[in-house]
Amino acid sequence: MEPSKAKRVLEAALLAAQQPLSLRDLQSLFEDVLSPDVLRRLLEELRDEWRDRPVELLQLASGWRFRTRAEYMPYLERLNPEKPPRYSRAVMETLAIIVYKQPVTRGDIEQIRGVQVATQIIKVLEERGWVDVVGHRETPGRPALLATTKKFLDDLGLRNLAELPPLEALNQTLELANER
Amino acid sequence: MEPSKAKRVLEAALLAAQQPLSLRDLQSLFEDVLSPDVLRRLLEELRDEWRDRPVELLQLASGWRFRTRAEYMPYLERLNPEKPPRYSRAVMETLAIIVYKQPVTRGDIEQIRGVQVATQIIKVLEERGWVDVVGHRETPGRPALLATTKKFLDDLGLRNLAELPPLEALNQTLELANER
Amino acid sequence: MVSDFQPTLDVPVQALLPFAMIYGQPMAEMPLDLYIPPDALAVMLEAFEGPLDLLLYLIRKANVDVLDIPMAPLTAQYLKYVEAMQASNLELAAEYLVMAAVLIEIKSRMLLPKPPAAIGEEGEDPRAELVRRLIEYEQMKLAARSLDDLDHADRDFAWVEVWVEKSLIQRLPEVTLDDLKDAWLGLLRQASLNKHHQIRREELSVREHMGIILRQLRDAGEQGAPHVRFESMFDLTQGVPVLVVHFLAMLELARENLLELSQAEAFTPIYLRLKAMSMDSEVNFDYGTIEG
Repeated sequence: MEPSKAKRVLEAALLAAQQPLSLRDLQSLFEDVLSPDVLRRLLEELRDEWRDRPVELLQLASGWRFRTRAEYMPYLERLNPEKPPRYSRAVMETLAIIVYKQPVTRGDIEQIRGVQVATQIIKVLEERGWVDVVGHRETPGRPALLATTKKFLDDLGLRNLAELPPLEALNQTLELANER
Repeated sequence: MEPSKAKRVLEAALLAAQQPLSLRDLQSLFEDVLSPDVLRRLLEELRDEWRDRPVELLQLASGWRFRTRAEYMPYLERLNPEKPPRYSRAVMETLAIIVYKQPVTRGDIEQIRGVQVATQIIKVLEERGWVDVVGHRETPGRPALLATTKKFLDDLGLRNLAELPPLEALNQTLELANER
Repeated sequence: MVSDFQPTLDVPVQALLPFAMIYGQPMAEMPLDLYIPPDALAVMLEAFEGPLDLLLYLIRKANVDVLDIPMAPLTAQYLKYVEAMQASNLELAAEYLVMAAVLIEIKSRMLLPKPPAAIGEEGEDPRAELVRRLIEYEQMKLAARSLDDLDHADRDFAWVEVWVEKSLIQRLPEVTLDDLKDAWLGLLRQASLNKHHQIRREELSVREHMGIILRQLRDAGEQGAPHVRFESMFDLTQGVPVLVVHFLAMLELARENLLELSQAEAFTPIYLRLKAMSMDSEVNFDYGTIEG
């Protein structure tokens, strides 16, 4: 198949996808095997073609997917007056601990936050598909070990955990602040 | 808002929409009212911009919607291969009778199957292009005589009917099977 | 080590925004010495995620080094809030009381003379564990904010999901020779078939050609020339066996009264036409006029 035609097939598939498409998914579109190099080049070309458009092609943890640019959200929100609720601080702090300290138990989270963690909070994150149980710690009660999922990375536009904002080194900032 | 910017907002909304968007929906994207004429013109421009792309903007009864073009479906299908459907036993038996006893009337088929043959069954085979009416028997009612077509042979990879499994051998297998 | 724990007017590091709205007024910081109405206390209690959060707030507001916390004033202030909340009969999470006990314990340990440290070792600061927890919690608190600042699916962007109309492509059932064979065997099993339903290969060929002839004549009829010359029915390139089968099929069709063979007189051309056609074509057809 002509590369230009293959690119249009990729575009159609990615525009219609209901989840990010992995390189393997994208390979399966073609009867004749497309080399990974060619595939990657076509995807990058496609991403460039969409550079100045209201929709962007992103490489995420589980594959490639188109999404609307953030600047268009204020308009799109008007279509659905029911805004998705922002997560509470309790949810976001719990998420941050799971993200940066994973795998963690609920006990670990409570230890760091200094308060009980309501079941509801974990449930919100699990139902969103951002967090799941990856095992159990071999201590009394065999508490569940929580970790983040690929969907979490996808939904935040990240390819892997290393792309997360780095933790701030607090001690130093503080000392510097005091010196002033 | 600049018309060109409004067009991009429309594009983003339509690409992300999970159902057709009516003119009223599309109006609601904008804080300042967009006249129906301008809106329609922008939508038509958008449709033209997408003319040569793998996805098309369609105006449907309930609104506007992007859809992947039919010619890309064979590729998209490979992403989620579905099991090909199968013909019912009634269709297959009817086909077998037409194949082996052609030309036959519906009455002949009913006599062999011992049950009525629904019009729908014949229609399925006719629409597939596998069976057609080659004449009429000169008996009361002048029933249509059905026979298989060249397309049937092509689709089954046969040059002629004599390449079909011979029935003598089949009947023997069956008799042997029944004796055991 | 001891410094006064004097709240300053400096903007607290993490309280750039009013942390609570009391009676419609933004409350940029906690009223310390004023009477705190119970409603306001309730809002405050909600504004903090727990005792660590409250402690961090007090420390940041006073602009003191978290590594060198003046324990006495901090403990005093913390207890003041806790007491106020208890006095207002607010349901205070047990963690707040536990933290109060921890603070008091640290404070008293700091008043004790230091035990002689082992050579080359510094005795551990009683505040060390609390400081470690405060730093870790603050780090997570800031991480939570930067996570919140990232673009979230459905909140800050929408996924593109163009409609795929599955019915645009019609999936047709596939039929194999085995399927056909099975269908026929199924019919035989139904037992109503007798010997004459056994079909030999030769017969199948004849049947195929019956269909071919009927189609030839049908097409001729549709083109307005229902009468077809006998010779033109045969494709001489196909070889003798096929010609024979074709002829047999023709005879079988005539026998089944499906076609009509006619010849005006001896040695003139033979014509075929569909029997059915005679129903709606003129009865007194003059074969002679066709000749020529």
